[in-house]
Amino acid sequence: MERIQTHPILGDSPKGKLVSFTYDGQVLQGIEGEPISAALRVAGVMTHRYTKKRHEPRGVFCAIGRCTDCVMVVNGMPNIRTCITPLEEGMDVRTQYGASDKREEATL
Amino acid sequence: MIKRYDLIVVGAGPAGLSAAIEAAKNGLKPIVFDENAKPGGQLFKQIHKFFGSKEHKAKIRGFNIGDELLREASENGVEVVLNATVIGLYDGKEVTVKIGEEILHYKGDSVLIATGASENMVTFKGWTTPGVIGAGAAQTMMNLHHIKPGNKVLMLGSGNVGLVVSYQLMQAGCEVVALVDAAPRIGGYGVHAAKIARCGVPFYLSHTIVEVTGAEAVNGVTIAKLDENFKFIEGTEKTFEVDTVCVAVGLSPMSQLLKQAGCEMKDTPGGFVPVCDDSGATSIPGIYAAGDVAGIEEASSAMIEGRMSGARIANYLGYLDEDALQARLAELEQALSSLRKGMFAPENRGKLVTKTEEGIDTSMSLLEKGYVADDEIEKYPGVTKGSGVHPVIECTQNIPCNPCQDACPKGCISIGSNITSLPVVKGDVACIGCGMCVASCSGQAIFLVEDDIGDGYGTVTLPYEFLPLPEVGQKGIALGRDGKEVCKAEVINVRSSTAFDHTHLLTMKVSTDMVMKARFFKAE
Amino acid sequence: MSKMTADVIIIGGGVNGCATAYYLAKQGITDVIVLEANKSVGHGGSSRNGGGVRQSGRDMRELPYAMYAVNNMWPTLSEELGVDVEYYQRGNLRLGKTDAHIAKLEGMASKSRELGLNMNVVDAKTVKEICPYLSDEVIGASWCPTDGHANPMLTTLAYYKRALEMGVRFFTDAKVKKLEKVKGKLRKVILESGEVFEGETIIVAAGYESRYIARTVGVDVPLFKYFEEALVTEMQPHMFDIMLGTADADFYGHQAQHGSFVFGSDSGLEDGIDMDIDELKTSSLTVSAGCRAIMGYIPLLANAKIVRTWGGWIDMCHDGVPVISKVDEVPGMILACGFTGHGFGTAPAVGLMLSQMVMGKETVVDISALSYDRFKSVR
Amino acid sequence: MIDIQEKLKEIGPYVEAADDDVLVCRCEEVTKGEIRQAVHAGMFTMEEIRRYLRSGMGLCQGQTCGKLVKGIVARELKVSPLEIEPATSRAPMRPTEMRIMAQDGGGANE
Repeated sequence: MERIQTHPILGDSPKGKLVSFTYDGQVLQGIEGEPISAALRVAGVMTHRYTKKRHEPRGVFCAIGRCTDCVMVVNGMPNIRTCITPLEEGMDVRTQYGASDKREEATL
Repeated sequence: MIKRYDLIVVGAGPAGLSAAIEAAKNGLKPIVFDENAKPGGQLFKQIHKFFGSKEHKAKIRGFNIGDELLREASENGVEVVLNATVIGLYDGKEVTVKIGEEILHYKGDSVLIATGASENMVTFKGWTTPGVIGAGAAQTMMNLHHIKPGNKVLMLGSGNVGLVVSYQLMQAGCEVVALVDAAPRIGGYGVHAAKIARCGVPFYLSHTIVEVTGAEAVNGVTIAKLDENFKFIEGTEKTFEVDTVCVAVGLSPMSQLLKQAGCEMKDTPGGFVPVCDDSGATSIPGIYAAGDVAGIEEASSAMIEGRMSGARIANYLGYLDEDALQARLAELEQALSSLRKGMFAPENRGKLVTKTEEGIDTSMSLLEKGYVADDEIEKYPGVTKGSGVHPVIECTQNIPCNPCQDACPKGCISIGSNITSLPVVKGDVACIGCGMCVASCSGQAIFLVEDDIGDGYGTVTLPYEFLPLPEVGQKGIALGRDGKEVCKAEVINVRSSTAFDHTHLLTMKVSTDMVMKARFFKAE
Repeated sequence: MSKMTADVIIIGGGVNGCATAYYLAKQGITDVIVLEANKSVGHGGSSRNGGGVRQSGRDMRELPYAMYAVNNMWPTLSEELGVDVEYYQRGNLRLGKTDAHIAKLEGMASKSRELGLNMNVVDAKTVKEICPYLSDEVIGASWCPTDGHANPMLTTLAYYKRALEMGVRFFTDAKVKKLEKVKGKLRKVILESGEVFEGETIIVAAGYESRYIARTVGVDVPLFKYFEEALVTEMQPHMFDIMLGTADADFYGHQAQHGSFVFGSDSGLEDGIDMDIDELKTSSLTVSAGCRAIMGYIPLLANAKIVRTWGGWIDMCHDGVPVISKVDEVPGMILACGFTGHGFGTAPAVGLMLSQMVMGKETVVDISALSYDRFKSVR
Repeated sequence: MIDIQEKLKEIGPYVEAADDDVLVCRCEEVTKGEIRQAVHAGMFTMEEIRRYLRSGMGLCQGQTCGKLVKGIVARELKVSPLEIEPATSRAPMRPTEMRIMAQDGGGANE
């Protein structure tokens, strides 16, 4: 999905500082301080994790930190709610499988 | 030492901030905690103009009301702590708050819970697929984080949230392919529905989602019609190619803290709420609740409820005497009760109101399709004919709102003392075509019409809040209330003004016989 | 409504009550009624404990039946009940950080060994081999390889479900007000709501509230109530299956099959709690104290997030072991209470033995030391 | 007082439904069918359902599914959802890291 450059009511979207981060090892860019999930959506990433039991994909659902469906492994820590965690330069963001970034975890 | 305050407010939304302001004005020292990085609660996602009257901040956009509240809070010395998550409410009115990397303990002589609401959900096949989101999520993405939630969206839910967010999605540049609701009638304000319908969004009432498809992300959605028992009728399936499905099926109070604290609770059709009096006092002395957490309503009501709780708390702690409290409560009560009047009053929830207060039949087309039919519109007192330019007010439901009556410098428009009355256009006063009424209408239901400008043409001036803004001379198609093509149209004037607050007045030239049908402009 | 008389009435739908009902039914006695005061079965300690299935550290009066349960019942329980009760028999480490801790653990281990339990004190290196995730500050631990843990909520509900299927009648929201004798024999159970149940044998297995109930027929058990709290983390990658405790008793717990960690802990201020038995409010201090204790032994859990905390009342018995006994002067009455916070792991054995007592059979293990009349003045 | 056996008879046996496979609790991946079957196994309260199936016990603590589960249980028991008591609310209201939870100064701020 794309960023809204100019909005009829809100005007020009604020220009933030671009930072780089990795998503499953791939270098992406986002705006510093925006939720990790926003940067991912702009990059077209919809699936944040695969569930433990049914191995189904999940992504952003509530976008306000309530439903916890958008959790990923961030800087090595699992279960990070990407919709409310601000993006920082150099962040290591990984798809979560079950409770870890190891694909096997979701198939145990 | 545990930090102690006169008043601890949990939630810096409209209710919490209003309560803290009212308390601070009476001399209390309140502290407000909010888990978000920005205060204002949902106000900052609400980019539409509010309904009500001046005292309810009508015709001001939600986020601007939020800014006003923040200013007022800071002027009155309210301490607002952000990124501060209250994780527990314990005996002795103690809260534990996660701030940064630690947990702090605070005690309040009073505690006000104003944590708002969370979205309800419905299940359907595929509802966990990435791309199915809450309407609140869509609002958060587009209005706070400035990203499009999706390109093609189907909205489930025709309450005010579903309607308002659908419109916002279009403002953000997304295509809304359909608005679907299992109920047989639209739940939200007719004016909200009408402004989507005239853009061409189809409404599917008595329909719901059968299935969302897509292995890794949404790629389609199938809906079907429901019978009286809410079972799918075979053969009525319709499939849409979408990348996003947005769910707006109501809100539930986030009352967990009150429950944890042991406040007496009651389960209601509107959610699990604390048992409390009119000013939000719960069963535990010193613990109060205001806003959506005490029962779902609009932000305008939440602000008044917050003020009432703030005054009540000031009295509880001896800052405000009983007489002064009663006087203040009476004043606020009046403001609140006017918001709870009309067709959407709490007692009318779920009911079909068949006639307006004026005795005019309710438009079933509006309730079932999202627009008033062409042959119904002239029944309403705001829809008049006249020579020369004149307002046509397509306001057909009794809702608490009256900015239009103050907007007209000539006094053309009258609502009277009953805030829910339908606006009446006075025939004997000359309209100067200034358009203030058009921009003032939160429901975007006012148009300026001039039947005859010569050569068989007339003009229609309509409120326009999309980008790109059409230019003078641009040719296109006029759409009717139902969003279908009516005739050719040409933009002959575009007016923008600070006073209009981002609502542009677009005047299009259409053939005279279409001036009462053409209600939207679509560029070619 | 079904009839309100039964061969056996069990007061208390906790794990012991449900297990007793199940074992009675299994032996053919299905005319059984279970009365649960709360709307939910297992509302009390049965669903609030840390899930330990432990023999180590037990009093010699209860160790034999704790071992009986571990040797003969727990390993096949899931299969028997048709519900996975998540039983893991991977051992229990009780951790020590000081010489005094180790001395305490030595004492416990040697006593247990005398009764035939395999329990030893192991050094830091062995501890690390058993569980590599522990802090370097741990200098040793007691190790009982046959201990384990199970899911207390599932175990309780599994007994309930099976007993229901076998015809046992359960009444919830059925709070007992008093008992009444008829012609010298215990017969009636009268609810707060006024309903009257009648039974040949009446088992009181109602946690601390057993005391209030037994008193109505002149029997008093020296119990006191003690509030303890527990916490659970979000799902974590799998780390270990053992049960953990400490010599200092500052926390205990395990990683559940689900991946979450369940720990019990305290703030040290529990003795001062002034709260009604019907209330289950946690303190604002305990969870933080618990986290400090846990991280002191398992530093790797620092980033694990707590999702929920809860508390429950423990029916502490004056001498630390339960009362499981018939009451001579009130014929027809059996008491099963005062489990002192460690009744979950023994519930299968206790349920079985209570069923045997009802049927007039000899219990699988001699429990005469747990008689209700053992309390004597000491001066 | 609730007579569980009587109530089980009243509600009749569990009958499979077409949408039994739909997830209700997103966090713990509990389906509608599992919830319906649990009711017929005697789990009548939100507390029992939670403990038996883990619905509402995951990361979000039932914030998304609480009302949905209540509705399913009520329908199965043939009562109004208002008669089903919601599950308990417990601190912390948001998942909180142990290392942060540990930093409370023992309750003595400053």
